[in-house]
Amino acid sequence: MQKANSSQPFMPATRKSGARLAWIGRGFLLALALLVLIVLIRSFFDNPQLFAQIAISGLQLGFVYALIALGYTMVYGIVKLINFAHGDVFMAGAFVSFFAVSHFQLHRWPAAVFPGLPPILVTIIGSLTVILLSMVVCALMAVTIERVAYKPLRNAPRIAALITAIGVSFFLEYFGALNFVFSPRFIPYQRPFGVVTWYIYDGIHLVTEGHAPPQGAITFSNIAIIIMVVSILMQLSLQFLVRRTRIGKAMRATAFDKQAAQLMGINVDRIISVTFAIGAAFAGLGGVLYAIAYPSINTLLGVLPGLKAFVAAVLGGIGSIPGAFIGALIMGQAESLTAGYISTPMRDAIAFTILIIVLLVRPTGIFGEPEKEKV
Amino acid sequence: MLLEVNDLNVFYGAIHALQGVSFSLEEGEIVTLIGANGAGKSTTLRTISGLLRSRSGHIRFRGQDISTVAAEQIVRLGISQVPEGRKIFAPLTVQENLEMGAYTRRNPAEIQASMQRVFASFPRLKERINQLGGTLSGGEQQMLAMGRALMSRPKLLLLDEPSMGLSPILTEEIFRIIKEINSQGTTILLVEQNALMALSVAQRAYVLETGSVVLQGSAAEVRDNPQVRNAYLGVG
Amino acid sequence: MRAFKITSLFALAAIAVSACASAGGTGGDIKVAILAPLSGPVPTFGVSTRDGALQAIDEWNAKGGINGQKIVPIVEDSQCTPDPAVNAAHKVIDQDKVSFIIGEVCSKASIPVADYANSKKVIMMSPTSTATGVTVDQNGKVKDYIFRACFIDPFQGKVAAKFALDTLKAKTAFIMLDQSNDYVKGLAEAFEAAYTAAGGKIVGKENYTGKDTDFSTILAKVADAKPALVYLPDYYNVVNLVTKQAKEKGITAPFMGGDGWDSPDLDTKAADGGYYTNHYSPDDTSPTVVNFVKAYGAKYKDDKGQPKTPDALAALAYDAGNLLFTAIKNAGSTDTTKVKDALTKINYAGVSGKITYDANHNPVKSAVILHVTGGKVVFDSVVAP
Amino acid sequence: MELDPFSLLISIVKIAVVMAWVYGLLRVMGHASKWVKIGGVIALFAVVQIAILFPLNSPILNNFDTGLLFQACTITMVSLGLNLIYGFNGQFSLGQWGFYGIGAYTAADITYRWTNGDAGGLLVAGIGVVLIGLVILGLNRVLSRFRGLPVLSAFTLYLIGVAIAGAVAFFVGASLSPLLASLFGTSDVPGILRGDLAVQVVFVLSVLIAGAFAAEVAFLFGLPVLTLGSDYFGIATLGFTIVVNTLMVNSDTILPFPEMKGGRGMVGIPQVTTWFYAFVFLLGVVVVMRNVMHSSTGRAILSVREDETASKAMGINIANYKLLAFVTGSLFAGIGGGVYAHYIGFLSPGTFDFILGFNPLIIVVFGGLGSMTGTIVAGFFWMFFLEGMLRVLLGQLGTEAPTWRYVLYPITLLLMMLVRPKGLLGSVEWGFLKPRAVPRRETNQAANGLAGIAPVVK
Amino acid sequence: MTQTTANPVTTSQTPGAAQPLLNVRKLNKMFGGLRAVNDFDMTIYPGELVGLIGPNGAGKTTCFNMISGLYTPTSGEIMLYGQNIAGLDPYEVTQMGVGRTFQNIRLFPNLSVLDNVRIAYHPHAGYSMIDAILRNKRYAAMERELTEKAQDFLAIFKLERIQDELAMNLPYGEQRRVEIARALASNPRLLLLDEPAAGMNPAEIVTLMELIHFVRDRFNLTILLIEHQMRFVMGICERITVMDFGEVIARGTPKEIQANPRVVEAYLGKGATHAA
Repeated sequence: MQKANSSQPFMPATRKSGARLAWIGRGFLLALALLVLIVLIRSFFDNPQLFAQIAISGLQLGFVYALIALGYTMVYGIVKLINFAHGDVFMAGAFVSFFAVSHFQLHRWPAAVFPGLPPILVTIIGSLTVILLSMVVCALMAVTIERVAYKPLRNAPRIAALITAIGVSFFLEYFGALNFVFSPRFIPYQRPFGVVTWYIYDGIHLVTEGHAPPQGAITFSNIAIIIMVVSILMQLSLQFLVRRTRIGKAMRATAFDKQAAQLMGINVDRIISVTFAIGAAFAGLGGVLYAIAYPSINTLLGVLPGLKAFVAAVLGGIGSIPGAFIGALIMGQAESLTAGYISTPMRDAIAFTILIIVLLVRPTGIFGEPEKEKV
Repeated sequence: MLLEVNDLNVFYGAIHALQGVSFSLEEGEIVTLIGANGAGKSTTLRTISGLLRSRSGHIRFRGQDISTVAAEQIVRLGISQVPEGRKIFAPLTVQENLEMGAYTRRNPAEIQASMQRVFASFPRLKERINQLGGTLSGGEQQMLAMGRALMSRPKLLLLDEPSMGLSPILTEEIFRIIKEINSQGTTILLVEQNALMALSVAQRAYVLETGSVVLQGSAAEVRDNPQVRNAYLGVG
Repeated sequence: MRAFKITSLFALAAIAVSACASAGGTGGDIKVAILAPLSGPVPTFGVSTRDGALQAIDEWNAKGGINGQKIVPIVEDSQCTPDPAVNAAHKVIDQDKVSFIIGEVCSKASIPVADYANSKKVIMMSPTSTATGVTVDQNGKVKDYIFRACFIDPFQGKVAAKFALDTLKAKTAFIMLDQSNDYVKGLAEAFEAAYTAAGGKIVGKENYTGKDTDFSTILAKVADAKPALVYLPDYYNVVNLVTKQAKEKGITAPFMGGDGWDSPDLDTKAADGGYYTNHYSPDDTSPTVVNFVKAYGAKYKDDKGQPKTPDALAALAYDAGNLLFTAIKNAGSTDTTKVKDALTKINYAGVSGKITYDANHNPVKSAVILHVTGGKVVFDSVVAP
Repeated sequence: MELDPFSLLISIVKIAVVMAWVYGLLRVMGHASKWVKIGGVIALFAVVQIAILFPLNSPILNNFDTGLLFQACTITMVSLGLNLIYGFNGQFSLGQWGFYGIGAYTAADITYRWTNGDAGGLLVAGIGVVLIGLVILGLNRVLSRFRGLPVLSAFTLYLIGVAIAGAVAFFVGASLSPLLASLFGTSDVPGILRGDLAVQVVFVLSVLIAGAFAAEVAFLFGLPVLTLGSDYFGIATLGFTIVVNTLMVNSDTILPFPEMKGGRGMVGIPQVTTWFYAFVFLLGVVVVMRNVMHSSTGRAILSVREDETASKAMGINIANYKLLAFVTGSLFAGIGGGVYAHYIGFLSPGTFDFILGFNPLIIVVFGGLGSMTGTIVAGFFWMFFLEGMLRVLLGQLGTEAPTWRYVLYPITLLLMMLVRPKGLLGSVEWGFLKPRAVPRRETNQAANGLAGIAPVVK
Repeated sequence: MTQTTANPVTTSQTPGAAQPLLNVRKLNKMFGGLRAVNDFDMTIYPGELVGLIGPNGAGKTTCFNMISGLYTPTSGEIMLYGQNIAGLDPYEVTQMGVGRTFQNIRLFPNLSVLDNVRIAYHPHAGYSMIDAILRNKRYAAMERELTEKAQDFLAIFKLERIQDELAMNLPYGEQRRVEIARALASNPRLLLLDEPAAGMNPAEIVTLMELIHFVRDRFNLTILLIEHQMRFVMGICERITVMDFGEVIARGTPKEIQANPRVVEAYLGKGATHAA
């Protein structure tokens, strides 16, 4: 047998240490960050009122993304699946509330049942009913999707479930667009409650139609406040659920190690279904609020917010609930500020560039656990 | 007969991992399975606890065939497994880990009582009750894994390599606790690399080799078998 | 496994049959393809276009067809995207051997389809593709077999600018545009040119993309610039969102747009006070329009079972069909060279006005200005070319 | 209207014939004799060509079918590239569509300018691609002298180098191009450079340049991003596709390419591709990919997918091989894009939307990860099923039916994945693509000498 | 770009002289706050067969990972032929002549046995990707040579009959042998074997011992191995280092180690003393 051992081994001694050159990369990133900072500071001093206005709209967008991102991050945390159909569940939430409001007047039911009820209570109870209905329908839908399209593939390669997720997404979009389902139209959305806007200028005043707020006023609306409050509440209650309740702990246990969870007597399938249901309920809630804020709906409505929310979840560190939340707020601001100071058509590009740069600095997102290599 | 395994055949894809394994446990016993890596010891435990499905053969637990019962149901029937590598839920605290062990039980007062019993056996766990499972040392993790398994009040405890990665002193400690648990009425099926240690606590032993039982007998008989001494007790 | 696969294929076909089978006669003589974006980003345009064209076909067939020949429609999904649209064109031209196409709707899909149809001497009548490049190639040469039923962007933009300055007396305007959309960009450019030439001042211009839903940033800038008029020549879905958000922000300047506003789904409350230029008004009392609106409503119902009001897309598709069929009738033949000559000489009174063709195969016809007020769209005035 | 059973049959037969043709192609290419190989390929090509040019009023293969063949060839090229990246090297990429778009726009711009009498596009792009390539190779040599160089620093240095090379190329190309102007003639009196042959040559060059350019972009992008873990890499590459798409939409405003007309779409690209070119380029891609995969380099690429740690321990620089697979896969995508751009003479950013970018992924998974045959078969099947069969059949079912196309398509996808989660062909290869079997050595020693196991105790 | 060219740099050292082949000095590794390896020292001379033993979690595999470049040491030096290889990339370490196997077998599961071994030859393949694309003479010749070499190794390990099987379909013992064959094919001077006898029965272990002796002599190898099977370690190793809790607690010949009370207590256990 011929022997190759005679050849001299490769000697890397001539190679210098490249660690000293780390400043080049860091400097590059720093320069980028500085540039962004300068632009932002300049814009702020240029017109602080406009800056605040833009930041508020970014906040509103960010909180909607947060609601969707929570579902993405939960599902990913537990089954490691990028659930591309999540955005379409979000769309379904908007449509369910649309039908409830426009066709069945569900938001008016307290007035019909209890005629004496004060209008404000009617609105609150009615709207809550609509929202709850959307959440329940979305949850059921997500559980069905999970059973039909994902569960049979749990032991198959991960990519198979990803492809079915894409399939489910297409199906929901185009099945929904059939004439006897939702129809392909852009449908003006009838809100269960009216939107009221205020402006801040020497105190807080109501905006009345036909009267422009004075120059330099900052406007905000009740829907923005509702979105922010609901989003924070949901985030907190999810934290409570996951941290404190039996099922939440079981979810964390299942996410960490399915087999060990089974050994504890945890029905992993049920936990996964519950996770899908909760995530979808949040998406449904997000869908209703989104439709109220941006009241024109069609069956492709979920594609972009779904994608952005997913990016937000990745940015924050997928699998992490606070991460999804923070990531969503960053995405909202990035989009809004790009639209305000660079160019609206570039906002997707900027949002994704930010994502890529963040990932290069923190490869598993802001709150992500570093990946461990087992040898 | 608490557990009866009869002609068990298990496959990993094309690999015939268990080739007609049969053995049994009486109530109150400690029985050990010994054998080399890949002989099928862990596979046997995983099949009993329902993580793997057998292609043929029976597993009877208190007379009931459990070979097709789902893993989470088997826990409810009274079989609890301490998996190889401990499989602690790293992001959960010690207390939460123990609560997960009692997932099949509903009564908070009883769970609390069980937890106190576990703390009595493993005082170290009580000290670290709010620490994350992943931050415990190897020995503490093993204790947590055992405590967690006990939280479901099992009739039968399956222990997979409890001494793995532990110092001799800790190993001795763990084995002392194994005996103690057993003396409180829990039957134990022990898989252990440290054959000497295992044979010192067990009443009976089975030797597995490439997926089949090649020797069985009382612990003393097995320990004195020259071939076993040669192969597994190393120093001989 | 293999058997299962084949079975499932057949099962799919069976689903398709049971779900979609609709009665209808075969064996007609003139095949006409309708290329419409039934899926993709703007499926609603596809549906309106298809329905409008089918309406025309049904009416002709009810009258006994053209010169005794029945018209058989072949509907294809073009997805408002070039490749599928070209695939659809290949299919109808080469497989189904049609000589006449009604469609495509989106300019970016119409341009490559037009190139192909022209090379095959197939007459293509686009109802709503407003980009100049549809009927004229990039060297300025007219594509002989390509026609359209709508007026083109420069005309509409001019009309809007004139109306804004002369009637509304709005001296400052803010333009919002989807710069990825040929139609919107074309209108905005035409408006800007005519408006500044006539002495108006553009105080701001902001881009967005058709996928956007959140316009608050741009509207913040609008509020900051305080224009007398906001020109928003986009489709109704965007208009709904923008005007609603603008109202909520207390923006008082009226919005103005183009025929894209025209839709039963336009949120008249949000767009209240706005104006738009259009091809026709369903409120028009001329018998052609009344008959069309009535017949269309009888045939198509919305999701509440109410008669649908045809939007401009449906009206133009209807006109496109009628233009084509009249030309075939005038030519007395389905030979496309004869039909194309007949089309250039046509003088047809359609729902969207009297139509004749100029040298570039663009219709010469009047525009209407509609006013959104009190929850209704009201006919304001007609602007002749 | 009702479904015509005859045309259902025709559609199925058509798919079957195409599949058989692909199978035959791979078989003859795999034949041992060189003459059978070349003759067979030419014969199979000729069969199609005759069917297209059949001297009857209605050819067997009409433009609709050849269009499908063409698109099947281009999508297969792109998918093969993705299979190299994902199926063979294990890097889950959604960026393939972006490179496809880069290739398409690059090639289109070159030929567009050329046919409009401007050689600048070809010169700048050509010189640029070569210079950037040289800079990358040169810097690679220099930087490999440093060990443990942080990837971001390397990236920054490459970026600077590439920017300089690009600027030089622009300067040189733009100043050389007027020299050729007289050879173009005017649009009325075309000179020799406007001749058909010249345009064909420029087209082929433009496709190669487009591929190389896509590969160079892939190098720059992949260098830092390939260090990310699997799903994070997937998302970053999805981001790449979206950034590229956004740039296309803004090509006339933010980028200085008014002729691309942003979101409105680029018109007037010379329509010089026929299915012949698509077929030839596909053959080239298949041959190159097969030759790479059946070599030591290919095995190194595979080992990265199988087990990165073990691969490192076998002396394989896995960062390099990830980059190699990514760059090569993107090269294929760029070539596919370049060919595609000259088909309908029109490019629009809508074609390169990220949603459509799932198509190659679907094809690759559908065919079977790590199977070149699977990708080719799935690519042709996908095109002839979705754009061919479904379109034809639904078209017959009435005016409402075409809306069902995108409802039936995902259902098919779902069923297929549920039935065959590992794809149509798993990792099976046919004919030409099958690795040549290594003759087994027979020894006269007792088989499994080491494994002669006697149980310890009985 | 494709691969770092394996420039053979001539060195003045001649293996076999008093110069140690591997000299590890004050090697430390921290994981988070945990000290996995503490001031590990070891010297191996060319041609030696050295064992590294200790309880699970003692830090043996961590040392292997540092020597083979998979982990970067927190501090310390790993001198191979007088060159510090600490912190080099694993592929460079391998190309310098350190081959290894893994505790929990890491074959390339979906590839054939032959391909598993051929991959190890990749750094010495002798042809480039361009040659492969062009399918030129160089490719043909080198590929044939490489395949033959791989088959030679398979023959040594009696694996030639299963060269076309996928690695994942092999039984445990064969997987072990393929892994060793693959490590040898990477052309090492120093071979690191991480529990090579794990999962083998006594009869197989005897054969393995013979085989390891054989390959050491045949290929002029120096071998460092981790093993739990005492019979194996004691029977084959010339010197043994014992680790516990990240530290070296004993060194010496097998006899010395067996007699060392600290080793017996820490590793073999009290059970061992009264059993033996």
